[in-house]
Amino acid sequence: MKHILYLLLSILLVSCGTQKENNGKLKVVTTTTMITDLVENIGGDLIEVEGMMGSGVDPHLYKPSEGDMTKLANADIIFYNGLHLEGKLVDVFEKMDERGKSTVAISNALDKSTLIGSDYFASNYDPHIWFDIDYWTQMTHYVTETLVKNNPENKVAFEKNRDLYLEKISALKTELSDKINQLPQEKRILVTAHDAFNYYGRSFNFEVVGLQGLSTATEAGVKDVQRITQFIIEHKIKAVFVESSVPRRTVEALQAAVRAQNHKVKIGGELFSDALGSAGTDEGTYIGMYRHNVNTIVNALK
Amino acid sequence: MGTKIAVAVDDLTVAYNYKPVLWDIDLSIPEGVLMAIVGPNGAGKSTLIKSILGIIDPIAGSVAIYGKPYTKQRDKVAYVPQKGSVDWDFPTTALDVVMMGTYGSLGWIKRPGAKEKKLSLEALEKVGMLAFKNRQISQLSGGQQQRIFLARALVQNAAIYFMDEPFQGVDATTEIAIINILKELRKAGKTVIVVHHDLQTVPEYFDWVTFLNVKHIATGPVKDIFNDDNLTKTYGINYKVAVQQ
Amino acid sequence: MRYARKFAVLRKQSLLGDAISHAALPGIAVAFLITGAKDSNVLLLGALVSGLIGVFWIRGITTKTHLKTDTALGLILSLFFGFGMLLLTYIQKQPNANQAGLDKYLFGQAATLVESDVLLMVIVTGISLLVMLLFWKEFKLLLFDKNYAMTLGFNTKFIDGLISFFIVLAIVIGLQTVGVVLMSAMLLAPAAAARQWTNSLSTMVILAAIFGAFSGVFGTAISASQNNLSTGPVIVLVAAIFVIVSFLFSPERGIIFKQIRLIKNRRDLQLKKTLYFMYDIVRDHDDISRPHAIRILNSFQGFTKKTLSKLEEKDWITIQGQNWSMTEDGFETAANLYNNNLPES
Amino acid sequence: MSPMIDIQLIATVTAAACAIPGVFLVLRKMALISDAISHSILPGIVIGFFITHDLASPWLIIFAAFSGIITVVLVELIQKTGLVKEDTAIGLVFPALFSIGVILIAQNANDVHLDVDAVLLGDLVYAPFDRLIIDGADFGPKGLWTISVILVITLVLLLAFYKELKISTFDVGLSSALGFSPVILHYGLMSVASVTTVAAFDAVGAILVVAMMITPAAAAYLLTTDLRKMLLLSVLFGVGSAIGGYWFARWLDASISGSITTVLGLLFLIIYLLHLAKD
Repeated sequence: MKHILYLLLSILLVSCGTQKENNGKLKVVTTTTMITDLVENIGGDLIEVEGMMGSGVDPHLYKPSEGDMTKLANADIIFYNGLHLEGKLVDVFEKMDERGKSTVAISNALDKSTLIGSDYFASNYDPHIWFDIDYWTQMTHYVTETLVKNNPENKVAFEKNRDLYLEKISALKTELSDKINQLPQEKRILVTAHDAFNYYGRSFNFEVVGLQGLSTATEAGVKDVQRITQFIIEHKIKAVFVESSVPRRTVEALQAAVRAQNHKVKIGGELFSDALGSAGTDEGTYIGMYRHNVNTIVNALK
Repeated sequence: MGTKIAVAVDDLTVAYNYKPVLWDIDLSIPEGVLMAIVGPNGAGKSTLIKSILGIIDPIAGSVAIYGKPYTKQRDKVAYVPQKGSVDWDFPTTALDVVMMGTYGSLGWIKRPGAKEKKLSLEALEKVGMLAFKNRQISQLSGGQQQRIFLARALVQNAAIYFMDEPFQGVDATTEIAIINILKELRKAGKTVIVVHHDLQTVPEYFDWVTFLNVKHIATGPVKDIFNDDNLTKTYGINYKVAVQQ
Repeated sequence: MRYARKFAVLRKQSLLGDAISHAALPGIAVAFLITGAKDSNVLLLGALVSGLIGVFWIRGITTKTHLKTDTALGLILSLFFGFGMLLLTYIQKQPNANQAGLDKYLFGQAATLVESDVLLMVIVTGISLLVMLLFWKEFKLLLFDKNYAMTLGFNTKFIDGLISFFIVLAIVIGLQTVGVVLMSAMLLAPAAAARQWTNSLSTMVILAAIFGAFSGVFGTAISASQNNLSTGPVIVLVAAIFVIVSFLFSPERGIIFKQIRLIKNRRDLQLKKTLYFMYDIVRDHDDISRPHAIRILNSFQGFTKKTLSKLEEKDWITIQGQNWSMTEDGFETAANLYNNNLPES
Repeated sequence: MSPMIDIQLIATVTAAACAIPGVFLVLRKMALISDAISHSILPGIVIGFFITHDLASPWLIIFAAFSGIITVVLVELIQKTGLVKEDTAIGLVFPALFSIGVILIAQNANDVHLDVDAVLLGDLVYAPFDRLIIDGADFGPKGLWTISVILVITLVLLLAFYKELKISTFDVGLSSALGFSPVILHYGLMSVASVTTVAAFDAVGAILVVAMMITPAAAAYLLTTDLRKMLLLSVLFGVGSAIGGYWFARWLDASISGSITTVLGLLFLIIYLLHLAKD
């Protein structure tokens, strides 16, 4: 019986060798929607970009599908966020890199000492780096350099795309700064469900308060709810925000607690934290997503 | 009847939860008897056997099998547990269960071979179950299951057999078959100790009896001690009801 | 709702909560696939339906095959969840940003309970309490002896289905309000603790409800005392302490009292051994209070001066110089020493 | 070797390594222990992280395995008191351990992405990319090696102690009367099961491990009345579903773990319905 099994196995396993199609274009695989957007902007039609995660996917809890294996195996370059954003995948990429496969953590572009680190565990950083537009600029440069290194014949085109994109980004920054400047300093308080907006807060002088920690395993405590409720009342905060990837009820509970003390706070809208909006919409791009977040925040807190 | 003492129980005391189940039992069983242990429900009959076999730890006292502790004499002892103590849905056949009786003499790691299989088949034949050797054990009737257990004990080829209510839930044919085998065992010089419920059949089946009700009441030849006095001491004044049951 | 949960424990399906929390996933996924929106009521309905399918399949496996309950629970738990995961990877590929957090969406946290949750819980508790009171006798019978219930002409399928429905409803609402882990723990721990203190079903249900409520109150209070103390897990740990305390200190079944009783029994045994020995001597005489010399006891193992004075303390014997004599009380006790199991066991 | 073959090999070997202890877990009414372990490893991981400060450290997995064994020991201790039933003991232990883990994170590491998913739960898709490199030479996926070593150990133990495992599972009383300590065998089996569980979590993820332990054994249990055949059949079912599930996933472009589990589920459903029809 065992022999038949082996025979069957070997037939099954080998009969379908991978066929690698090659049209000469550089194959790039990206993890999160933000990175996909960035790489597509720079690479344009010159490279083939495949994003692993779709819109609305929490990179931390991503469940890969069979096709991802082929994507990873056939990729020439893999761009990922790093800083443990993609959970276990980050380990995999680091090991692939040791073996000479070109995997690039875009967070490597940044000076680690400027990152927001953990209070207790110094070598662990907040991975939501895309909310800092200056970081995004640095990472744009880094991605371009990497692409150029791997595909020097398209150097000129890549750099042209980069310059175009950087222009858009700096325009975005100016636009958003203007928008945010409508908010007086004392109103710049962002209350959300989990700690994803620290870089955003640092960039635009917001105080950021999250009900829950970074880990998806933790839960809030009663004291945390009370503390933040008190905080909202004291600072007369007008609105709190829901995140697309965190259950709405967490924030609704906060709202109810405030209401119980005869104060009012509204839910200011839904922010995109770990992923962009639906593909094809404005919010499906980094720029659109950022604009949406800022507009939502400013309009609600004004 | 031999003069040697097969099982000696000294000052044995066992407590489940908070209630003592056996109190201060002193008991010697001579070699070569076919003995019933009788007593009311909760008298500690099964517990006595289990603590002799080291399945239950006593809080005081000691047990000797032919003068040595049980752990040194495992090969001299066979045990037939109560039918309900195992899961009969277990995926195994009658023959396989009987073969388990040979495991003790094999020790760790060694697997049963042709010799063990032959012994087991013989035992199955003796209990009249050879035709069922490849039957899954859940497909056997209660009586047949009990015979399988008996065959398993026979395979152990021990000097002393302990049986926990072998007649419980079996049909009349099986009961007679079992008691005939037990009588054969006694003829062969083995000691057979049976937890027994049915007082009426004691004089017919057994030649030796132990009365037990938490405390040891009496042990001796059935013809000498199976009398109203001991029955009253064991079962209380209503023992006649117990006899008629 | 807590009442409904207690039945889960009695039916040897104490891990049903965990199983249902996993089995709900495909229902949530399908509900999302159909509506394309994260409306919690629709998702709840999906969870309820797939939870019910899971429970009925568990019931089918345990009654119609020889597989045991734990196997059935494990099967449903892993197979349903795995299928749910398959659906999730399918959803992941859809360009719909709404899907974010779908697999966690239904799972609440104890700290974020809101009024409407409490209201929902009260309503469901009220209904299940009402149903339980109506069918109390049937429930009890069914739990104790299903076949007997059938012979009495009760529609066991209906009662069974009713219990299952309320268990699933309670679990799904529990999931939505307090989360998986607290749910699993609260299904079990209070009942396991209550079981140690009583043998009666109704007392146990009431006691379990009290333990559950206390765990909730204490847990919330502790969690409110300090930052970053997750409410749900704290409640779980408080309930765990209830269990540990019950295991250790319950007077009937508790481990410590069992040990104490064991030691006491051992001591008692020595004492009673001596008493019984005396009784044997005294029995042959007409006058039980006739004095005997202490020295005749010396050959007896376990006899000490201390046991003698203990016996005197209990008024079982009196000592005069080098003699002892048995009292009426002592005689009585000795005579009944070994019959005491009859009425109790 | 292509990643496709790697994945199928890992899935196959894991299926076999899980099916063997799974058979005994099902027979001993301890089927839920693997699910309990999937929750109760959290405090182990958290403490491992507090010591190493590194989310990728292999120590986290070792601590996880350790808390798996603690789970088993605690469950056994509670069962031994005789105060509650087997599965209740499991249900009391894992929420408590998990809660300790959650509170530890909330108290000390709220600003770190620390959870079971990120640290321990692998996925078959990733498995071929984590390779064993010695002196620059590629010896294939690391997960394949780990789980193969476990499979070999399991097989050796099974062959050596088959009769002891059988007797102590079937008849505890006789087993101890014959001198085969049921306690030693129980802890031996449970240790193998929990180490296999944790190692397999790393390679293929939690839910697939639970499914691979229980489903093949349960399906085989409905078909055969012979322990040896039950072991063989469940290995066969596990391996078959692993390969079938892979191709199903390829066809759907879906989660491999999810689709192997689904194939296992369909297999069980068919056998269950056949069983019902037979009666």
